[in-house]
Amino acid sequence: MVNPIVIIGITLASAFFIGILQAYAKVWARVIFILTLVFDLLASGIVFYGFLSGELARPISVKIGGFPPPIGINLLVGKAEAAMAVLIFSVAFLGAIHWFVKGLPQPEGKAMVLFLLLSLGATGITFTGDFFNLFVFIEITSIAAYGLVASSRTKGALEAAFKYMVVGSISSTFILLGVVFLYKATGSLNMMDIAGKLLGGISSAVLALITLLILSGLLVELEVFPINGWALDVYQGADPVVVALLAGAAVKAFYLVFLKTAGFLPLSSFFSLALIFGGSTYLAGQFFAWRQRDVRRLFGYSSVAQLGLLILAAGFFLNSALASQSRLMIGAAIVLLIFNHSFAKTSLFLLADNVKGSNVEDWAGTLRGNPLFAFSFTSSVFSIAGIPPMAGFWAKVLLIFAIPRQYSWAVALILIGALAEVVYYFHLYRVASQGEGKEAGGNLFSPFVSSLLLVVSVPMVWGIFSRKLSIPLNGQVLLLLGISLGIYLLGFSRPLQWLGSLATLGYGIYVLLPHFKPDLSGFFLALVLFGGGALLIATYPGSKKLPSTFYPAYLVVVFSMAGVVLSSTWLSLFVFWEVMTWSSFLLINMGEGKKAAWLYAIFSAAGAYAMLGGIYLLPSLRIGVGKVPGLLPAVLISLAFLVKMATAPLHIWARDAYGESAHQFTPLLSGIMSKMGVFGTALVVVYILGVSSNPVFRYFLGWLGVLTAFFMTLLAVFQDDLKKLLAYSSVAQVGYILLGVALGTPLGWSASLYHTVNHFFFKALLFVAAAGIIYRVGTSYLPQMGGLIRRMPLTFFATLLAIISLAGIPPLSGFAGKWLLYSALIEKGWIFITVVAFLASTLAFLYCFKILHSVFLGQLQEENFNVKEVPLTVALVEVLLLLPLIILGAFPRLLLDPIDKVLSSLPGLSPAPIHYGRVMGAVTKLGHWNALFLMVFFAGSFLIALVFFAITSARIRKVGQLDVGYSGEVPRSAEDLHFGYGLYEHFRKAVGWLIYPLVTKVWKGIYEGINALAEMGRRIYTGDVNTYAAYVIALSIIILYIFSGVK
Amino acid sequence: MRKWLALAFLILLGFFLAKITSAFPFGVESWGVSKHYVDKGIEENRGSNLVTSIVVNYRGFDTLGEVTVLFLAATALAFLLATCRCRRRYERWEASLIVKAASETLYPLLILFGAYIFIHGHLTPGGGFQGGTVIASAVMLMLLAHFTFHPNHKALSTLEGLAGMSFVLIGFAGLIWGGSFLANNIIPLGQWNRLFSAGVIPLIYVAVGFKVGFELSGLITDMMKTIKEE
Amino acid sequence: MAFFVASILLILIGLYAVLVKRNIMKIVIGLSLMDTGVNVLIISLGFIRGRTAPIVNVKDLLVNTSSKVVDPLPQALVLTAIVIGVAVTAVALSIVMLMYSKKNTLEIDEYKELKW
Amino acid sequence: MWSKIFYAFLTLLGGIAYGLLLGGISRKITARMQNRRGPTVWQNFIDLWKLFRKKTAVSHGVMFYLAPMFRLVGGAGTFLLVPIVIDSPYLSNFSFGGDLIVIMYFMVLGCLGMALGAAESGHPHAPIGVTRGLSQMAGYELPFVISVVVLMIADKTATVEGIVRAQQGGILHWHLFTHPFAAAAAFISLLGMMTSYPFQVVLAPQEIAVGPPTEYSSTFLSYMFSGRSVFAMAKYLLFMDLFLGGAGSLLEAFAKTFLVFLWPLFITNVFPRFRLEQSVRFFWTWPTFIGLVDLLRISLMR
Repeated sequence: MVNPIVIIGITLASAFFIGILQAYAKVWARVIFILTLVFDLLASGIVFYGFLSGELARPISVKIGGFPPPIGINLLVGKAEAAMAVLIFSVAFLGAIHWFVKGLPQPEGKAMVLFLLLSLGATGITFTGDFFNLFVFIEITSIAAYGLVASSRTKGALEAAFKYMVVGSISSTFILLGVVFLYKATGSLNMMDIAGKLLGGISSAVLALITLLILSGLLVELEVFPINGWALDVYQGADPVVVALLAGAAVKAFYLVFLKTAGFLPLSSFFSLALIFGGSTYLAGQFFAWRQRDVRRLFGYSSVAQLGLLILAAGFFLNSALASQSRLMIGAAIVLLIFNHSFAKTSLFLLADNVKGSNVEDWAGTLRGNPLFAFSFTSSVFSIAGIPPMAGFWAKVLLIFAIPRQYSWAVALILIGALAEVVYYFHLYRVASQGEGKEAGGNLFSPFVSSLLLVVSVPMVWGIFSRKLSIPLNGQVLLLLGISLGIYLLGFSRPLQWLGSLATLGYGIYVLLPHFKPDLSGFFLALVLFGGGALLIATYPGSKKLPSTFYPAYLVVVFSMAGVVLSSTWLSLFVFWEVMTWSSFLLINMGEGKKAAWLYAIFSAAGAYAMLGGIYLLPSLRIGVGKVPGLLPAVLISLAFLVKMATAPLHIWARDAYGESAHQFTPLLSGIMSKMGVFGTALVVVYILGVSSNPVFRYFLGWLGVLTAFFMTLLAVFQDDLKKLLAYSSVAQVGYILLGVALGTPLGWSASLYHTVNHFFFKALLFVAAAGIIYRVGTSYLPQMGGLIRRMPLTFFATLLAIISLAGIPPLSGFAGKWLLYSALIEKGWIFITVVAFLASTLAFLYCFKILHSVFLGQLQEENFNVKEVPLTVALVEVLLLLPLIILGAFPRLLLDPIDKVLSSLPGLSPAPIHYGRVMGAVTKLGHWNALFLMVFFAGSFLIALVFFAITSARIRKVGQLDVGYSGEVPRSAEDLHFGYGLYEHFRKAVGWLIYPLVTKVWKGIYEGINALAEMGRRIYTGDVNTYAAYVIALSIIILYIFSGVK
Repeated sequence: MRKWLALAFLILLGFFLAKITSAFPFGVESWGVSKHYVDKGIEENRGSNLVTSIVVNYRGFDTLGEVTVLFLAATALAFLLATCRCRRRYERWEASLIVKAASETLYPLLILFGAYIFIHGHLTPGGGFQGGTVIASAVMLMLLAHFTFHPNHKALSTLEGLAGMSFVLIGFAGLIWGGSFLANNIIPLGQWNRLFSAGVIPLIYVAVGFKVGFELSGLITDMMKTIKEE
Repeated sequence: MAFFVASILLILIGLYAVLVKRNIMKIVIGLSLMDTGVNVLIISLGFIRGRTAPIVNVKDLLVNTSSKVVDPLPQALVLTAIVIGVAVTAVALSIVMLMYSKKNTLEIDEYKELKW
Repeated sequence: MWSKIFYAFLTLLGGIAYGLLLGGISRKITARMQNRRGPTVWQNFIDLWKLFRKKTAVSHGVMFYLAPMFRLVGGAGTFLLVPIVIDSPYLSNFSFGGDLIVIMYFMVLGCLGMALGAAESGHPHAPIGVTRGLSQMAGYELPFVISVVVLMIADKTATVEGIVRAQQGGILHWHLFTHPFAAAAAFISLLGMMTSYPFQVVLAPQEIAVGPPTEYSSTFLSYMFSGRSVFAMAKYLLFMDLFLGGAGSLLEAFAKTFLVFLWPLFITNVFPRFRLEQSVRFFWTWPTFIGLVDLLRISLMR
């Protein structure tokens, strides 16, 4: 067991010793410096371990000078303090290593002393049990920080240091005054002693004022809005190593003191103070960062925001009116937040040190070809943004679910801020991952280690909290996710990765076999696993260009979808949902359109956080348990699913995300991932809304679905990029599915579930074919193709059948969905929706023809003369997906019968009211349809006609492609003859006003509006030290005035 | 405008400060924890100067921090100014003969006086900080008077570091033999009102005195010497 | 009472300089003044009318000391506070020196590059 | 069953013949209105035979080859799915194969085949014509769908037989009179469907021979023609069933389809040609509004 005083004593002694040594033996000074940090780290680790192992049950009080407190000063070290010391010294150690590699500022001996004393000061702040001693340590920390901030001696650094010094001095003056007054008022300086005297709460106005004086001093150090201008300047101007130490360690120590002070001086208005200042700081930080072009200042805003969140949490943590269970949860959240933010920010700031230039644009391409950099950056950003599986996710969840219902506005605030955070962090991510690969500095040890800590902590954190919050995560799925990540190790060879992935997927199917039951989960699970497997086969071509992270991410998407459908609670669904979202984000980001991935990130995050808010409002976390009051939870939860389905007006991410994601991934995105939205909406309709209640909302959903179908179809008609066209088409089709789900009748659901599967078949087929075509032709721009039927007959045939199915023309499989849907609509009597649905499906013919014509028909362009048929794996998958289109066309019951079983397993639903006869085929109350007959009739008469034709026809003379009767002229080139550009220009003249990009403009307007507000808001940071000081004074006056009212 | 706004802020702040202080009537007895120091101070520490007892023993940890702060300031200053290309705004005039001669005379006396102050810190007003300051003022006097006066910087910082370390070591000695860090029971406390009394208090104060003296001297030297002549 | 008023006034005057003065040196002086004000306030808080300094160098003081001396604790605290004030001022001055060496001016308007 | 197929085949031949005849009649009438003599009403038969007997046929590829079969089978399928005489064991043909929804979608198959073949020919006019046709279809589909939905909702059935049965019991029970607005909308959209004036820009017969499939000739074109005429018949039959009360006998069917056939013919010869965007706009405004009247009525009455 180590006495905590030893940590302080040894550090001090070696600081003095380094002061001597630097003049004689520089190397030894360095050795002592590192050894001291190592010793401190170990010692504090031992103390912390003592608490963890239960050897130390209660906080230890170390008396100094031989007198018990309150006569002498004591150290008060509990679990939190020990952990904080570990944190401080680990960050210090990492920073020191980074410093050594990078080169210490000169004279280095003194720099090391300052560095050591800064970490010592922070530790002292944490450990001390005496208010005046606290002040002394605050000053040690501050003075060391002033010196270190100025250490790079640039203009910015000096300016920042000066501002820091002025504001810091005012703050410490407040603290000193408060401490002295406190002594006068209570006759003691010892924290525990005073706390004992104030046990019943602060009752006198004077004591309240004194407490507020101390608190407002601490709030300055905690970088509260609007008195945090100095902090931002420091983050921007100072040496990143110093900033890492300040943001990662010192400020956290101040936070701990803030907590302790507020705990020992129990002020009744503290709760509202923390909520107001925490909340405003959090929001201001997150939104002002939007306009920030300097990366370090951006990180600064983010740090400020995180501190705001911590202060907010402190309010709840210290509110004794809350249940102790929730307070414990919030405590855990605070610990996680601190841990998470400290290491992530350390990593980020040290990474920033490796990038030349300070602007966001200077980061362009830094992630490319720098795997260590990319790993550190990605894991840090994911941590801060609170994306599972990182620890930051748990912090957010614990915090939110511990907040009682009457403060749900605080939950909303937290979620909105989290969304704003995604916006600017992923903007940076987008910039960093695009463009030409760029050399970044190689000083990556420390950022790598600190982000590695974040990653390594994941299993532990999950182990602790998923049980505590009773989030049962499917163990098999977790295992599969783990194996998927392991595929990365095969990164040296793409074929091996491909094979490994196939094997993993096969194993996954084997493992999850018991879950293939005739219920909703089993239905979607089959779609996910078999569909994902089939599409995986086609990823093989072009794999040279794929990054080695492709296959792991692909598998993670597939298995997290399995996790989503197998979830039994909303929260575990949310977890897998997030994993799916963000791994797919990585995949979309691998394509060409980085802005697409950014938009996807924003909309997905908005949906996900809305869903989290909705889950928060639910009475029970288990799916299908408890009566849900009101419509709000349902609306919020379904937002996430609507985003994934890209339902208008949440669709604007979809075009580019589908169009510009990695070609090998798009089939999965469209064919299966968008169906997760269907799954989710289905859950909402069945378990939250109820299939027969809330008709108005479901009618609204129906309109959303049909309008999506209509407008996306219209947009597809005018789209000239193959993948983007398919993207719009995909979104439109999912709109139909949503419509069916919204109907809430067995027939409607039958239509939706049928179309879900069938849409997978034909749309995946189309996207796979598109991938093959683009791979061969080298472009996805439709007017540059044409005539490819001569080179890719198989792909043409496959595409033709897929298109017939897509258009819903009998006798192929697509018609069943249409027939069921219209039957359901007419049965339900949603007349106007029916009309629009019909019209939309007519419009679909326009783009269907466009695809076929522009790619395969017309004139083969000269540059495509040497194009070959798509690669073998793609062709194989095409055939695989083609067969069900034909088989289901003849025997739709192969799919409809399982769907009936699924429907009978759902509350409120029953098998679709379809009677099957031998002659009439499928018969409903409304109409009938004999699929097999149509197929046989069509195929039979087609064959007869063909044979008859072959016998009777004239001698066939095959002619070259240019040989057409073109007004008597001899056409010169295929390009002249091909009608490729502006295929529906005349139609655009008629209906162009319908596709005015209103939604895009509205979203853009919202974005610009927030930006303008943020710009206005951040102007308060004038950079003028007088102004900053005035803010401090003004704010302290306000605090003293408002919160001193003692009840 | 700015001025009036500032005044308004300050008046409000002053109002709150006044409101707090008005709760503590001026010059009226109100003992807190320091009643123990006053009543038991002599018995426990044998130091006549109760303030010193508090500073060095009861709240010795504060003083260690204080020494650290000073050390920190000196280090930070030396660190920052080491690479400063600071220039003087005005030409510097050499001091007159009288000043030179007088300062040379006062220099040893001042150092002696400083030493006296910190050696008697536990008996009389004053102590390590005060004595150290007096010593530093002697150095400053010489620096001002003589262009050619160069204190040995290396020696200064070495001694200063040693003094600081000895403070910490005394603290550790207390921890090892006396049961707690900076405990004042490792050497006999001695008689009241004697030079050799009060246990480790004079030892610490001597260390502090040296430290502060060397520290401030170094600090002043750094500030003056980094300014380059034109 | 006058001590209280004077010390608070000192604090406010120092703060006024920090809030209003556009010269860096004046701001540093303001901070110093503020420190002094706080120190005076601390000392005067420990004062008890009619008592002597807490130095027990005569026999008479040995008994019933607490009724004869002023509160020594504020004095001890102020000692620390003074030293800290000095340290802050020293660092502040060195920063100011560096700033001046960079830009050859002490006007605060020249030091507003970091903002927003 | 085999007899059913046999009768269906006979009906099909009859349908083709009647369709060709109607085409001839329309050419004759048009010519007379333009003070021309015009071809004989049998001209279409002659053309067909001539094409069928040609010695060589030019082919541009597989899809080009298959398209006429598509066209013929699509047209024939649609024709056979619409019951000619209700409750007749043979003349209701294959109407058991599907209801109105099935028919509406099956109709597209033939057009799709034709479009693909035409497009593969590599002639730029082909895709121009096809895209025009599709756009126009998007235009007229709206009023047509409105009226179809009105009927389906009103009769609570989606089968053609059901709709026909709902109109039995006198001329005033015809949907033409019970739902005049829906019927009006549908009949206006029929003009578009038949690509007759003023909606003829799709075929552009003055500029291009035979419209989009302009590259087709000889046997190929004969199949196309047969497909086209039987397809036209299918539409006439459908309109008869939907609005004119269906047919109780073959004769009634002849008469009523002839009535339906006359309607576009009258319009054709008095109007100039719309540009494409004009026709789409037209369909999405006037007939749509007219149809909406009945749609609103239905939705309020429900």
